[in-house]
Amino acid sequence: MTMNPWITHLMKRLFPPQVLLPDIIGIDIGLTVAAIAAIVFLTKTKRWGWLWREWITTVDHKKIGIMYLLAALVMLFRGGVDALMIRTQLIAPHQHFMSAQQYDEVFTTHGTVMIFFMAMPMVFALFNVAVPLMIGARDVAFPRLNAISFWLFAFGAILLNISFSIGGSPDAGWMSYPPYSELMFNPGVGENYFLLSLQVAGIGTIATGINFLVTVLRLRAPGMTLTRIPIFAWSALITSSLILFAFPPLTVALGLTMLDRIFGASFFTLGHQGMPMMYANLFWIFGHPEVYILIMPAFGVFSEVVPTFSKKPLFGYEAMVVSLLAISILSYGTWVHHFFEMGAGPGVNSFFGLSTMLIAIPTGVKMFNWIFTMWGGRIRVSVPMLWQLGFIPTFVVGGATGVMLAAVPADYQYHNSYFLIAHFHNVILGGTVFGVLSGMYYWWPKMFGWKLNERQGVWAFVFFVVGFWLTFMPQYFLGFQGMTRRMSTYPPGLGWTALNFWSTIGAYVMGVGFLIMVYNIIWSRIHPDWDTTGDPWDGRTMEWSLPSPAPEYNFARIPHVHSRDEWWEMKQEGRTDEVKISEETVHAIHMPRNTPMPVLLALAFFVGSIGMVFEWFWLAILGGLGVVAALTYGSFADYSEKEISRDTILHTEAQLGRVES
Amino acid sequence: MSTVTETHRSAARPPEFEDTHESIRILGFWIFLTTDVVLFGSLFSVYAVFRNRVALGPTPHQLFAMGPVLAETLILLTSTFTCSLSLYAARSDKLKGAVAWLTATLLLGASFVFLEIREFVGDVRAGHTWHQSAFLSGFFTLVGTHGSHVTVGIAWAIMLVLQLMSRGLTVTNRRKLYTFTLYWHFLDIVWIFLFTVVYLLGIA
Amino acid sequence: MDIQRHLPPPEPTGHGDEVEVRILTPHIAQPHFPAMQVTGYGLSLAITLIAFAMVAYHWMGLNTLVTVLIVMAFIQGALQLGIFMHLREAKGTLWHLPVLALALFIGLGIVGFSMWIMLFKSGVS
Amino acid sequence: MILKRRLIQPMLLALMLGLAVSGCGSDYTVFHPAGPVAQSELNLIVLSTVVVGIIILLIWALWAYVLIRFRDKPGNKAPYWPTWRHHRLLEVLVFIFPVVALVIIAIPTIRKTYALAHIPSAKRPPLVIDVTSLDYKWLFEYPQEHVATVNYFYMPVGRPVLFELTAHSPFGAFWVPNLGGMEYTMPNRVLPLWLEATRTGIFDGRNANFSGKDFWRMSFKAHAVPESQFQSWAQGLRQHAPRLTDADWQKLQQFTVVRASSYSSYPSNTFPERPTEFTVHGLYYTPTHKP
Repeated sequence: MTMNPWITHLMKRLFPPQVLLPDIIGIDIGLTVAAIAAIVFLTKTKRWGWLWREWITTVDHKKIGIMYLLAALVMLFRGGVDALMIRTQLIAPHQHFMSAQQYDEVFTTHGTVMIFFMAMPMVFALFNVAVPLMIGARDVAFPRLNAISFWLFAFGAILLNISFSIGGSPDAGWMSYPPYSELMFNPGVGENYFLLSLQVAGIGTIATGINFLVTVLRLRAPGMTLTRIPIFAWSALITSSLILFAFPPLTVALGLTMLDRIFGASFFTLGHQGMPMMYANLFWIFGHPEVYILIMPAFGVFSEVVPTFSKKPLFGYEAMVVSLLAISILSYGTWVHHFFEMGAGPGVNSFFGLSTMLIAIPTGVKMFNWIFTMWGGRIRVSVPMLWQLGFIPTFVVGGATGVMLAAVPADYQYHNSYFLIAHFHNVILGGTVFGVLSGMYYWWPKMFGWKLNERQGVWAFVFFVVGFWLTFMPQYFLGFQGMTRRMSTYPPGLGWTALNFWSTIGAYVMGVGFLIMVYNIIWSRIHPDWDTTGDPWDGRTMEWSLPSPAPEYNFARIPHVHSRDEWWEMKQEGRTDEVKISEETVHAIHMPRNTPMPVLLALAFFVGSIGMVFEWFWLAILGGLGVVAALTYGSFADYSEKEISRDTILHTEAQLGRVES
Repeated sequence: MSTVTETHRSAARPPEFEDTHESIRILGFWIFLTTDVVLFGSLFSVYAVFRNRVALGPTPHQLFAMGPVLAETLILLTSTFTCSLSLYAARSDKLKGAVAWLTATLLLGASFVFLEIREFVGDVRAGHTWHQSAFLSGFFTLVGTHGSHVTVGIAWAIMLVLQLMSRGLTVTNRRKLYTFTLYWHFLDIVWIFLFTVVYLLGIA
Repeated sequence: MDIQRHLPPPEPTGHGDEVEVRILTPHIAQPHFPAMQVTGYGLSLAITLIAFAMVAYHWMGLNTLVTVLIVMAFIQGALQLGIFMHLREAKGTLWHLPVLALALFIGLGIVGFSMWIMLFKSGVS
Repeated sequence: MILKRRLIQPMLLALMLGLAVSGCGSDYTVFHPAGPVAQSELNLIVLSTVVVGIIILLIWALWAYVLIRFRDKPGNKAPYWPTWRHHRLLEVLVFIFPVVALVIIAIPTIRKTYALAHIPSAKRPPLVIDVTSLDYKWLFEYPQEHVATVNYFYMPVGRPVLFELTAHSPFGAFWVPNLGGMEYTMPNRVLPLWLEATRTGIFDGRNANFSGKDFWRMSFKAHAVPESQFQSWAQGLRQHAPRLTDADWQKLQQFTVVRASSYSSYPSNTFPERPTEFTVHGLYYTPTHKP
């Protein structure tokens, strides 16, 4: 009997009214059914061991890349459904498709999921898949750390995503400005979920940054000097360094908010002279480099895709590298443009307005360089190139409106309006998402060994791009009409109705594009178009010299690199046989063993985070002890690596036709 | 084991860098430290901005007692000295010396943490919790983050001592000791700035 | 040996970066007496005590004092980096140097800019 | 060719639709300034739009041209330069081009940023309105006239108004697009913003920063009226409107949406400590706050 009130209390905490809406319960049931089906399937086909050995405990960068990609696609779906719900709500004035509370939750998770759990893993997927292969490495610098990063990301994503059925979603926007995100205005566990999930994923992200920075700096094949690595590897290098210095301020901003909420500190509170604006400051010290963390890899992808499909070397390699470096440095000095309206004064505003505009210069240089790369080439419009061709006209609009936003007094009129919404979707969708999708289609054969169907890919692209323009062009005009972001609905008579209507239609068109893409993937899996050569696009860089998918050890023999587009030069000079091995040249290869430590460590973080979310400190301490235990195990464990013998390598390579006779 | 020692004696390079993979790990650890630089930079910025926001709580002047802080500083400076001697001993292939100096380091670190906790407990007993003002929040968090870093360092040192005693000066253990000294010296640098910016300028 | 060796055999790096970035070549030495360490310890003790004395006995005006103290903190930090942290040791290129420099630049930038922004020099009028 | 049409046509169509369904009617509040601040901001918007528009068109044209000319199709007579990777002059040009465009935008940007931070000295001394954003309502207090209003305010035409903005709630952002751009309202902080109406009218104002579930209803009306009418309005409030008591103030703190209302006086403690230095040329707001 004494247990009863305790259980009631627990149930109330786990299932507050906001998670007991019929649609959420419906989704819960659907997910439960899907999970049971997956478990039954795995048990029936006896694949648990396979799943554990081949995927969950893997430290192979290629497999980790694939897992990142799949997770990112699932999150793209989740964030996309959120977007469609938002647009459905706004299709006409005074709609009550959702309550205001639910709308707040949906736009918050839309932003959070899309930035942190869709775009970031998509980028890491491409890094993992392509970078080691491009620079002639056997793996990343720290394979176990790489697995830790992935699992921290994955559990962070799970943490955020369970919030909508257990405890309640965050509802303070993806920036979560205090004091609205403080306990006084935002009781409940939603904000805790936000803080903890980003914190957990953020640790993994910093680890990834360290990993790829060291990988590109230290694991390049002999002869591959920094002036010879592909631009995508450069973009990985620079993105990593951005991550290193952008994420700690986020860690601090989230951490201090957590101290406020859970441990009663007074950083950003209304009372005790807290200063909420400091959060905005710290958040955007992270937030601005973050958008360049997202866009630089896209620039890198395009710098690979354009030369390949134009049959020409990249125009102005040095300028491309210098502009990447310039963008990365400048991006640390522009964050105030996210709050020109917070009264920092004309001196500060002018400084940051100017620094923001300066970024347009290197970006503009890149745009022209891609066009000049195509100039005098032979452009094949395959799907990866198609995304790039959609990118140029789209991104230039986003970049241009970015310059408009940097004009400080003009920004006083744009800020927080739909003009801003249109702008950043223009750069993030038109830049990052087009970029990573281009990269996905481009490296897909390298990941899986089969190509995605071209025709369906074209259709997916067309729907996506048309939907994109239809969604976001009207939003620029909505901004001029004074419509502000995050309004859960709006009254009629302000002239907003027609534009909102078209915007919603566009969003659905984009949704169709995404469905076609999913269909494309599934159809191509069932009817695989095998890539037997390893070089389906007539590529230029080292990853195309390998079979698709690359064997576990990547390179049977680490190549010696002599020029920038090494594989292309080899093909031109008829030296492609150099990649073949013979009995004399092959050596045994040592590779790290799989280990369950990463997933267990991330699990411990997850358990501890749940404890923090619900303020069950015993559980948080338990999770913390788990983290310590996993780390201790990791420190004392004997990581003797496994050896892949000469015979195995010879056998594998012979099957791929890569042994000299 | 023995081959490593011999190559070390003849080579110009210290043993931590002989092995390619271990040298890569040292680079990775350096990079990790640079992220910590920015982390502490952010916390310092919070403290600097919040310094005058004392609300009804004490000002820095009223809060700080310099005696214990000076003691903490001297202890930490000594500990980084013993820490560097531990690496020196390891490089001279003196396992016992390395372990002894490392133990001294972790004991000094523990006494530092003890003094700091005592200071905090005293403040809280006097009613100056971090709830009281933004300044106190910034102060406790900045100093506390450093303190928790030191605590992690102590746990790490304990494990390192155990590994050194059980496995000796292997290539891996040399690298671990090297990265540990990097970490410890880095914490000392952070403390120097804490001591200056928080305490000295607080009572100046 | 309990370490991984899935990397190419340790031939002298092979990237040619030493040639590219001459300033980032490592320098390594292990003397017979830890003279550097002892000197560093002595110096840091001295600087700390002087700084403390300056505050305790009010040797100068507040503004000068702040500047001097911060300069002294930087000197002491540099001492630690140079003497204890073996800043110029590495294999291949000293890649941690540019990264560290960038981190210091950004860390100081965060402190400086945040203070500037939070001054709220909102002239109106 | 087919592909290109697939790409471009829908894009143009979408653009034209966007323009066609709306036109440039009076709903475009930003395009219909009613005062010098909004006018000056609009001028900058137009200038920057034109400059970046030229760049956009140039890149689109280049892109389309390259795409058509250098397609990999049989019988394409366009030159093929498989090794062309440098052109010094071109690389300098693509660098200089954006620099020039940015200079054109940057110079007026900085001048206006400084100009808008001060009320021009030739103007009459400003009317001061203290604005507090509360949860889902706006409180306007007139320290000179000693009256207060909720969710609407009157301002005289032709006289600058100094809004002193603060919040007793999460961040808000005070925005009247017809009069000029926005400024955040923040707890523990008073921020200044000056606006002026040069024609009479009733303008929509809105909270532009998300602050809770009913934030979308936080709109207010700004009435710009001739000076004489403004004075008589204030006079009328002082004589006929109820007082804003402490109890009323407490009531305003609750999470509610209320209708517009007026008060003949208000308690002295509703607004944070007033900035003390006040000069026409440089009002520097020192951080002020009550513990």
